[in-house]
Amino acid sequence: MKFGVVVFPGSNCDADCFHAVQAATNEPVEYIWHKTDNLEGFDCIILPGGFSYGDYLRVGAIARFSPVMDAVINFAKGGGLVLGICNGFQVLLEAGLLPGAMRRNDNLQFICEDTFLKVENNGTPFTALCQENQVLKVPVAHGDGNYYCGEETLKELQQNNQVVFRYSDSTGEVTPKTNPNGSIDSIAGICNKEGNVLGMMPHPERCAEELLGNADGEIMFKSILATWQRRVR
Amino acid sequence: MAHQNDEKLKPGTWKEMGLTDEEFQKIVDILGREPNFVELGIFSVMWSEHCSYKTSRPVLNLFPTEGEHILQGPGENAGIVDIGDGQAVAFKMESHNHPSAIEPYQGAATGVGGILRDVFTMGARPIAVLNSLRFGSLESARTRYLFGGVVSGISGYGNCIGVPTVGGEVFFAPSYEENPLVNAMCVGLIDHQDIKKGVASGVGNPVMVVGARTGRDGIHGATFASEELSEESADKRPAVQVGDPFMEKLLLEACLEVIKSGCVVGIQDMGAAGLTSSSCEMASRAGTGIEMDLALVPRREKGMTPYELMLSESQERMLVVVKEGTEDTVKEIFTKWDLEAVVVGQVTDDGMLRLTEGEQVVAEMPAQALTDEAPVYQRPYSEPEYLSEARELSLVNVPQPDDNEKVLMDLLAAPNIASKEWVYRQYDHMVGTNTVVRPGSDGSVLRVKGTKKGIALSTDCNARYCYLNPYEGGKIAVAEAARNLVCSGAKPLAITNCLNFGNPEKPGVMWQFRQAVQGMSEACRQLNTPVTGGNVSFYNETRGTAVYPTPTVGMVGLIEDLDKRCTQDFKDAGDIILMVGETKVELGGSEYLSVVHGMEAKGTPPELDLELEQQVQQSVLEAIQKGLVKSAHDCSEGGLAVALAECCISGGIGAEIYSIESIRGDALLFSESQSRIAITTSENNVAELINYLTAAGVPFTRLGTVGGSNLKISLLDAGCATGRPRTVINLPVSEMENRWREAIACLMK
Amino acid sequence: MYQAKIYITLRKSVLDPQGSAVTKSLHAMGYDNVNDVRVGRYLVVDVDTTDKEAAEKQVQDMCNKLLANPVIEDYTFELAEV
Amino acid sequence: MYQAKIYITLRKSVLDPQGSAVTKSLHAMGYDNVNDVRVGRYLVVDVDTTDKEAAEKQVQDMCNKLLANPVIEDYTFELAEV
Ligand SMILES: Nc1ncnc2c1ncn2[C@@H]1O[C@H](COP(=O)(O)OP(=O)(O)O)[C@@H](O)[C@H]1O
Ligand SMILES: [Mg+2]
Repeated sequence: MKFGVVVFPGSNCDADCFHAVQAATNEPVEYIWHKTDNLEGFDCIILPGGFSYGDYLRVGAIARFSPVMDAVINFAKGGGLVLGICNGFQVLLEAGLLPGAMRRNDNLQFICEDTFLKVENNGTPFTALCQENQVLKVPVAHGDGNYYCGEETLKELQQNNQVVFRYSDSTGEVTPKTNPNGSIDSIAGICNKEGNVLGMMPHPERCAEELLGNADGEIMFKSILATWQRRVR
Repeated sequence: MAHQNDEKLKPGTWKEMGLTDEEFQKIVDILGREPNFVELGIFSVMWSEHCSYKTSRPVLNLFPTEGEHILQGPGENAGIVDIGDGQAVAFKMESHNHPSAIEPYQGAATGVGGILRDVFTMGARPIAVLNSLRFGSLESARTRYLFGGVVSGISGYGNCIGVPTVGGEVFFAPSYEENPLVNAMCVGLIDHQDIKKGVASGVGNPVMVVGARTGRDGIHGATFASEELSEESADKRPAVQVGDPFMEKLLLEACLEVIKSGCVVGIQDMGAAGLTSSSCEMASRAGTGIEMDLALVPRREKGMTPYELMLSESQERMLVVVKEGTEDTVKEIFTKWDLEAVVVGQVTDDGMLRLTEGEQVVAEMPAQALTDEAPVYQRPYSEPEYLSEARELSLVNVPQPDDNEKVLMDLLAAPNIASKEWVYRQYDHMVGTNTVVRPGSDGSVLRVKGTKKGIALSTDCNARYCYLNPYEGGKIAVAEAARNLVCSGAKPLAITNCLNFGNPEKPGVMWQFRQAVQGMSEACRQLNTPVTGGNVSFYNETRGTAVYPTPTVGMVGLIEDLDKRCTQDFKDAGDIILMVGETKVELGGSEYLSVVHGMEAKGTPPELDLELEQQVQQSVLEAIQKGLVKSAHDCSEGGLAVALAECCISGGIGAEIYSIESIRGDALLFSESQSRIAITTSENNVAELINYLTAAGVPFTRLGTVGGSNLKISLLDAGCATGRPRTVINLPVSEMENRWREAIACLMK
Repeated sequence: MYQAKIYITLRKSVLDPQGSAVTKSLHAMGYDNVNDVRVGRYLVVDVDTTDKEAAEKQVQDMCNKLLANPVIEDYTFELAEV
Repeated sequence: MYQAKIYITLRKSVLDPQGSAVTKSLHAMGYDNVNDVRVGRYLVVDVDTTDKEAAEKQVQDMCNKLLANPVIEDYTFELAEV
């Protein structure tokens, strides 16, 4: 299986994703320059974290117009696996591949710390190896992770099981106190209806090795590989 | 080429630019004529204290700068130490105090930007940023504004670039009320063969300006009496620069790529005095000259004069000398990153910095004179008057508290001791996925991918001690930084520093400066951690009074095998707690005196016996490497009781401590005696550890056991060790944790 | 040439974290009589054309595509010949 | 009650990284005829008073003290009775 990590000007978790995918799956990974418009040969595209175009104007807004994004949209429409992490999630929202938008964190500060994620849907290609309601410890690092969507969209997300992660405590309980940034319905990650596009604010690539004190994030990359292997077979 | 037909300088112009009559005469002697306005401006910035170190240089010569690991000492944009396997670490610290006092967000942000450039200009990839901050009391709204702004500026810039901010320190004291200190340190990783220097070698090689366009930012001295600078133009010149971290991220990637390409001969960032200092320093280091056509410099605004172009401090720019014929390759790389790279001149053989505007020469002067012939001043110094009174302290008048639990809780909630999570939570301290030990421990540790190695980092300075005794304080700053690294299992390698002082024209300040540097030098010699560079920031004053002398130390250490790293948190119930070192009645300058008795910076600070310090550090490091130590934490502000509480809080477990009351109880608990490290070991290893420490000849005491959910401290009468212990502290760890963790957040609400 | 002044605000129904923070700060400073501060963006864009209608159409386009996010934001703008 | 619309912009010669990024992006999208985009902030504040002069004075105060950063920003505002 071949992974691709998109590099926008200002991406800064590209190398981290590259490293984590390799460490977790041992599969080939390549960087994809934002000016590319051809994604042939890739099986999973990762939009990494960072500050694409400085996140000027609005997070993810300018990156959405990179040449590579048209290709990513086509790739996603064709059923390809797309994972957007942090800034990558923000770009997916701006590109309309996922519904909703991001606001500043409700305390107006950048927040970098460990959070606990309750896996609300282990039926996606990205969470396939997770147990039902499993809790993962995954750090966040963002200033604009306060997810918002209209009431109807929210209802739809809930009904279609598109809420994949919620911020919880270590036992999986979701309360206002466990919500670090004010996100509506404590949403930390969502997928599209088809389930092949996932966006999440927390950083699984930052916790995919024991040396870093936490390998909980590994399971996501392994899930992607397992799903792909099942599909190919 | 025609020389610009310059009008004669108005008398006194040089004074307004900060040059003395003697300095002006020296310039006339060097040139053999009067300088024109542009030349005078260039001399004035290059000969300013900031660029020339004319006051501090003779004192800085005291620092030891050589050692087996040192690949690059002071004099370049950053120092470099060897970490084996052909790899090295480049690092440097710098101040941005005055800009941060005017505009905390942008001041701090551009401080981070500048120090990052110092490191990647050497060819190193930045892997960590640290910061050392000083503010007035958090009770004041102005301090809260400055503190909040500085932290978000550091976070705004560093997070965007994607270099983790992994540690630092924050200290609050009234002395910094109007003059906060913002020191930033950057650490980069580099392979030996990639090291680049700021040299303009190779006559005929093209000189390129890359990165951001030049604007009218930060050109100092708004009141020049000249035709070229009317009031109107002063209005156009903002005093504060705005940072563009996105531009810097592109510049970082492009510069590293262009250095790898082999096209680069020399490269230097444009920091203070922008194009001026970068060009003449590069020429001077190489013994060459540089000729630039200023008309070619890309600019943000129309109508900029040569003077403005040369003195602008616009951020995110670099000067690069490339091999002749590689210009197009270089341009291609910068274009790939959406950046401009423009050839503006070339290296010459005549040693002159020659500036033209088209065909017209607008300035011409020997490059070496600008950098090396700056005047040097031996300023008078004498012990300041405040000292004798400040040092006066009779402990008889310091009543021992009845309620030690309350004292401990108050200390844990004191901003100088309380958790700094409110700060580092705003910093992305994990990006790069190398942060093995995050902020919150003694030293931060980064792994070196592809090896077993780790790099440990710490910044330290207790300025209260320096105020009361700058010599001891200087020693302690170095020793504490090293101790912090040792606690994480690292061997200290070298330091950088940032020397923040008041007005050096005052003999008292000059005395503090000399004493502190002497103390630091001695500690560096003893601990074998040479100085690889640093920065001096004078004129830090609040209402005419100097801030506490604050010689901040930034230290780098190496862990050969990350499996043998160590952290401060207590690990398992039943582990035995020992303290290496000795506690003495040393309450002078302590946090305890300040918080509990309202005596801010009174008495004599703790003394540091450098030989004992080295012994303690060496034995603890060896014990860690032998696998005999499960946790290690140095005792600093707040003394033993606070250190133990911190070990409990970070481990989420309690401890039971017995200690013989050989000295007064409050000193036992809160004295800040140096050279002490609290360590734990498993029951199984305790005998071996004790044997080892005994053989090493270091003083130590067995304190107690890890376990339970409370920190319980009991004292035994010195006379009859068999008597009944008196429990003076018995506090739930969770309660201590809440106070400690929430204190700063509460004050900032 | 036309200059467009563009005002972008969060929709009324969307909670505005910045606005709430500013309101709180103003209250803390003693300005009790202010309420419901909304914080938005203000852009000034020069459009090089002599045709006002074309300018209008273009600004609208740029807002819809890039400058504003229709999911949470509203915009208005003014055009003036310069 | 008065409503103040406050426009805060970076001073003319202060670097505007956001503006440059937006300009570049608009160019990349084919809007070649736009230039020099400046990005500022736009605040809407309701001030509960019936006295226009008092409202004016208060908004000015609030801008100087909190809403604008006088070191690098300029502001203007409009007041309307609502
Ligand atoms: N300004 C800061 N930025 C980042 N981390 C900080 C800052 N201030 C303190 N810290 C972190 O908080 C922890 C405690 O700091 P400090 O009390 O100064 O430790 P020590 O006394 O061991 O030197 C350290 O890990 C330090 O890196
Ligand atoms: Mg300390």
